[in-house]
Amino acid sequence: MTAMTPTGPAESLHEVTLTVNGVPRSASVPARRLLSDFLRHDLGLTGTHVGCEHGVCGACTVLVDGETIRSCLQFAVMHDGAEVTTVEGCARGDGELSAVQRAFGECHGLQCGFCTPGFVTTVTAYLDQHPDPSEAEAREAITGNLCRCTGYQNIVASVLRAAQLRREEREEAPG
Amino acid sequence: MKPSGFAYHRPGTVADAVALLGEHGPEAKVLAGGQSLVPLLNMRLAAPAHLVDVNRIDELDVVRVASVDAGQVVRVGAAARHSRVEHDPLVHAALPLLRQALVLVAHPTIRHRGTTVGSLAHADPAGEMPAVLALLGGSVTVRSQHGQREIRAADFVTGPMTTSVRADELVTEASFPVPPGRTGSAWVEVARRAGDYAVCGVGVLIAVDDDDRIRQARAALVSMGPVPVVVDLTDAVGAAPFDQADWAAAARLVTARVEPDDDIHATAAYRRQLAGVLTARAGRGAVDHAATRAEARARR
Amino acid sequence: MTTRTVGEPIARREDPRLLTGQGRFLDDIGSAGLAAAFVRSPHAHARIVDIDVTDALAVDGLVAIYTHDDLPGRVGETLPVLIPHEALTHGRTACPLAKNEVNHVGEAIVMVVATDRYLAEDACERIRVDYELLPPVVGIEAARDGDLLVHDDVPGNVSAHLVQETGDARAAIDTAPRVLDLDLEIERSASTPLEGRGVHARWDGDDHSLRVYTSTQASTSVRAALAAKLELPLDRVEVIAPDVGGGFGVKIVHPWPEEVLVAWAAIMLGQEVKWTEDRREHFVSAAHERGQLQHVRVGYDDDGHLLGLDVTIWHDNGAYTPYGIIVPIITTTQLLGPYKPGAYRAEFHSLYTNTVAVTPYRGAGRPQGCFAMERTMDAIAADLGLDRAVVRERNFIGPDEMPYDHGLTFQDGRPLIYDSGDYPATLAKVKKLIGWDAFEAIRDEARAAGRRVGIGLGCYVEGTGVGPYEGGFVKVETDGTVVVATGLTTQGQGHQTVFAQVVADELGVALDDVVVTTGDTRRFGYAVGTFASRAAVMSGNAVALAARKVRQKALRIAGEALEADPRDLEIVDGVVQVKGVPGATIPLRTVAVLSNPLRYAFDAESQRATQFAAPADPDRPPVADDDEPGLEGTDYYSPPRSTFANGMHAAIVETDPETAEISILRYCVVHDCGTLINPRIVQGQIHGGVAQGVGGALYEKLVYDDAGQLLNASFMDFLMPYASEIPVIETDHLQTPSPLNPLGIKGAGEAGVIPVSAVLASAIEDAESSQGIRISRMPISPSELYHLRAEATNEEGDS
Amino acid sequence: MKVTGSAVLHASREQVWQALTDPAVLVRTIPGCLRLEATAPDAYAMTVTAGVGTIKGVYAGDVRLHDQHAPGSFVLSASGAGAPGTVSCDVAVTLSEDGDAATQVAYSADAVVGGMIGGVGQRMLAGVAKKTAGEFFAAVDDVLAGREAVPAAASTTAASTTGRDAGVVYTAPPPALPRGALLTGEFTRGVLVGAAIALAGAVVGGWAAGRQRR
Repeated sequence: MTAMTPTGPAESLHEVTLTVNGVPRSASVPARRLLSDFLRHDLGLTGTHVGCEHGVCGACTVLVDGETIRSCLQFAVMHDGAEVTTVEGCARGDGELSAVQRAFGECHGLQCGFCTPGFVTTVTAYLDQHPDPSEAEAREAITGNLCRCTGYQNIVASVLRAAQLRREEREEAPG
Repeated sequence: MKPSGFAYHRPGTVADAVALLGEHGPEAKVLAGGQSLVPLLNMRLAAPAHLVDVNRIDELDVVRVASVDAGQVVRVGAAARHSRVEHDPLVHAALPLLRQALVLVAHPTIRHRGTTVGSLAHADPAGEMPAVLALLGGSVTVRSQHGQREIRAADFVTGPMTTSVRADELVTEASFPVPPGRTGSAWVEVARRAGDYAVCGVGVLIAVDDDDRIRQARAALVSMGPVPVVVDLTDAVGAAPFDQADWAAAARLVTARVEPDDDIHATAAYRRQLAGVLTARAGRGAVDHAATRAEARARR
Repeated sequence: MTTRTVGEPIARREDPRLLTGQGRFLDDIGSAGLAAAFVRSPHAHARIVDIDVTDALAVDGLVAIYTHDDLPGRVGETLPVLIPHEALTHGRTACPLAKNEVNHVGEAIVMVVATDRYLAEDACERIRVDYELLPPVVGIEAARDGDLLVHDDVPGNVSAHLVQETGDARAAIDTAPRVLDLDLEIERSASTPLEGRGVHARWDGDDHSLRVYTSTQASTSVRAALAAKLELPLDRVEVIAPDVGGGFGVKIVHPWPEEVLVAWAAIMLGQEVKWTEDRREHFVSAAHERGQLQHVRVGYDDDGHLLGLDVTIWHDNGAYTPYGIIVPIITTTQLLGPYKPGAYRAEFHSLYTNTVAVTPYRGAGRPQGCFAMERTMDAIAADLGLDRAVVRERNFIGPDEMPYDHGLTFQDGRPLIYDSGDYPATLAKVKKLIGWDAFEAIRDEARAAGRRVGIGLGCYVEGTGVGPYEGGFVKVETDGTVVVATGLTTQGQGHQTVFAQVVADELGVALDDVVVTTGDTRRFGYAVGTFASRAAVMSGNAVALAARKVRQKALRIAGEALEADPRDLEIVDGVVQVKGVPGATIPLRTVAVLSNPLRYAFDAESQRATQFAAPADPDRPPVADDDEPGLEGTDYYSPPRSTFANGMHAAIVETDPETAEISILRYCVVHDCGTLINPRIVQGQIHGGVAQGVGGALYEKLVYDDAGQLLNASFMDFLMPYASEIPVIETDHLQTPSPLNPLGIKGAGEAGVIPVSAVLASAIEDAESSQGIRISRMPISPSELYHLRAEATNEEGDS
Repeated sequence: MKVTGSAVLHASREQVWQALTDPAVLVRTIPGCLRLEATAPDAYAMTVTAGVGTIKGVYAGDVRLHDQHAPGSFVLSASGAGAPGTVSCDVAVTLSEDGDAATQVAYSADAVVGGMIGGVGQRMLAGVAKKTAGEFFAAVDDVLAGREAVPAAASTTAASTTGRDAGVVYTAPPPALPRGALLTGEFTRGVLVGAAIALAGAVVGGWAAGRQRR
């Protein structure tokens, strides 16, 4: 068969507005648009990756109202009005890499970089709650995200290093 | 792997939600955390014409310890996340079994979004929550346009991923009764990877007399068949002082009782072995738990 | 002298981009384009009776539906057998869209193009395919029986049969004082990178050129394959590997059906078309590896010296052989590891089954071979009551015997000659690292406490840096930037860092001035690909040679400008200077300007290069006959044969007497891959390899039922380890430089994965020694260990 | 996937045979069965709404009976396809006297579940298939025991007289609201199974319906 003209009924659209990394962003999408696809394809924030679309790999992890969720297991329309933080929003306000991002670089906590955004968001949220994890706790914190490249050892090291960098930042912070 | 289209509804009240379910019946599915439903939708194993999103029904977003004639009960609304139940200090003080089981439910990121009532209603044979409800003899409250009813745990899960909730009904709340008196509990599992559904999971709850004798002991098992298996261990462990309870006998009883299936991860024979081993381990864990709770009470 | 960076644990230069979500992976590209999805066979073996697309036509946003009958000329024809071999007498490949018959679950039958992926899948769901079911051939035994055939014209389901022999192994075994027979099995697994496959194609109708982005390990060859399939001139086709989210072998196969179809559809439709593989598609339509049955017959003396080794392999190559028989060839040659086998005979049968095609996955047949050899060493040690390390050491090739010729032919068609290595030193290091000699006491102590702990050891030699060649291009821009390009691709190995290190050192410039491009046919057209632990060896040396060319030219031009003998010049931090003469300097960027005589000046620097600016010999042409403009150079590295890295792993495990759960208490690796360019990156490669090895030993297998249905086609049931399943990995290195290449490098990419199943099988057996179990199949699960114990107990009862 | 099981029906072997061979009974007793159509002697097209919990799908199935050794045993081949996946199976069924007022029905099914559901449903398929078979026999037993009447709907009236001809269609009354579950909760692995239900249903139903055709 060769190309043919589209027919059939179009889906009804929903206007969805999210505050993504501090910036209000809107798009009209069908109800079935996954949050992961909404961020990547409708808002052009391709830092959030999709590795399995059944909630096991964690590559699509983003923060909604401060808590980690699997964006491939949510519909964008469910979160209309929510505050979303993606890996693009994990860098510091001044555009510098965050402590977590710097730690992954220092410790070689990434190789191909595909699962990395999910780890960065997960570890960022974890350290907000647990600023001083033990090595065992650091390992537990990243269990739930799959990485095929690193064997996790350097990611565990990155979590510990990030916690240290954050402590240093707090000490340096004025007042 | 993208879901089929559906009509999306976001009611603000339970009344509106059950009206929608009444209108669309089996064509509608309730969407709460989505941690089980959305994978099925993405794989197109389910394609409901309507999704009723209950996440913004405030009256369902409740977790509380309530006093009733029989004593205390932990009530969890249909919009309450696992992580909220897991971390609620009052719930943990009243019913530690909930946290003991919840920490074994997948990973924290899943628990941030997944709901306790949702995993009850999903009725996965490996799900911890239906087994916890069964172990405690709890119940769920369901509402439809025609009114409200209670479903006892024993009548709730009728098969793998199947419950006695009708398509026009919404499970609004689960009630986990707090066992009276001195109790101890433990939940142990063997899973292939941390956070995976258990190859075998066992929860044990014991009630202890003031003279440190086990008054009652019950076990609940997951992945041991299509529905949660509850076994009364009281006679098997004997009315001995709780630190001398015969958990080997309890293990033998459970091993004889369960009828697990093979799957690609484990044979039925291996599962049966685990059922016994983990029952004994959970039993001893429950005893330790009862002891530590007693000490804690003594210190206060 | 500029501070050397080679050998330093330099932080990766690609990381800031990847850490801030600025990477560009395949699905990040061209989201404005059309989306493709596929109807794939739900049956393992069936004839296609009818395809009814009527219901799909009503789908909103549908653009096109294509079946095999719609594909013209070469587009619809069978895909190439990439690596022909005389032993591959019955190579078979699929058509991009199934013609009359499907041979595995997941084979593509219909391509749908729509305005987005959701709608494309809507249309796929509405397409009805009627099948006439054919009996499936699943599992090596079924294929070996040959009663049922996968391909009617392939008798016995045998795609290839090959025997290699040195000496008369069978005679040597028959006359040996002691003989053992082992039947072994390794189950199926797969690369499963976190990013699946994907391809995006854009046709420029004005320029009549095609640009294809694809998540591949071999962009130059994809380019050639697409030009051939689409009957386009090669120079009208560009192929670019963007950031690639892991490969591990599966992405070396090409052209995939989807690569051909998406590119063709983009031309047909005159619009951008993209296909992004989803996770289920990856499990059922990409490629798998590992599955083998093995029979080992070994003859040895009372001291454990090998006298003869006779190995027969039955290799499951799945439904098709697009990548030839590389995997079983590697298994039967690399099996020998660091040992002298005495007389050696290796025979393999590569067999078709109605399952996903089998192509290399990290290790590429080596883990299976290592498993066979190391299980054999353990069996000999057990038979003789000798220490497992002692038996191995007695059979090592000595450092004084290097280079060592096995008298076999390796996967590159070259003789299997080990170039260097000090195996006794590696063994001594790993024994020390794990505390081998002190372990017996630990085991007994644990046993007294009711615990079961055991120790295991595994050795391997890995042929790396396989040819034929790679090339490098180095150019100094007039702003001082050093542009480097090589054709092979990158899937996380840090090439933008390590190749920059090599060039910075060779040229004498700062690392930050060097920019590396890989896998882009617009930048470098001649390449092979990234696989077989070859990138650092091949392209590392190629860019080094190219940089040396550029350095020579820079010194010559600078010598003229400084009126100095080039031999008296050095380059430090991007500045050419006369040794010991302060002030007599010229920056490389200026040398770059001078290297390109200009007629027109467009900035201050370029004025210095115009014909009237520079004092020039009027009798000489501005560009000499033997010269060319620009400060750049291209060179190639082509080795005579592979260079052989080696390593040894040791592990301590504990098994639960009741639940049979297996936990790794310690895991130690000693590895020798010659000169290290970047120790941090090499260590990362080892960690990742070991993790995949642990997955393959304890968690990951692909389970087919008798009907050819893959029962665990998801991350729910294909148990890729989380951090919770991977132990801390303790590493140490030797550096025995390769004599075969200028930098002395050996490959490191696959090392970590190779011996893990052998090591853990050995350790679990040791922990269970009181039970007397024998492990002959990996991976092993707690359930399987439980049943091994039961069988051992029963046998005891019987005897 | 192998599924074996048995059920005791409270009627004589002849009565059981008769009940199991009445399409009007089957269309009501096969879980989720919407429609049975005779396509040839011993062959039926069947439509079932099958699934558990969330996983509901409509499956179109074909059923064929062979190797009959009346009144004791037969083999049946069935296949079905729906959005979640495909099912095909061979089932050996034997009827044996179990006292004078009861009949033991033993079945042994070898099923292939394909498509998406085959790749992710393995954890629960066997359990669901057994459950469904059990529901079917319980429903048949209810009919035999007169606990459930079989009303003569228009289409089935025709069937009862001309049921031996191909092309006759048997339809089920509008089903009561199927058991739905509130669908949420954690998801780490495993799910699914509708296809297996279609299987168990298609299986026995097809067999008995086939018997009528002679």
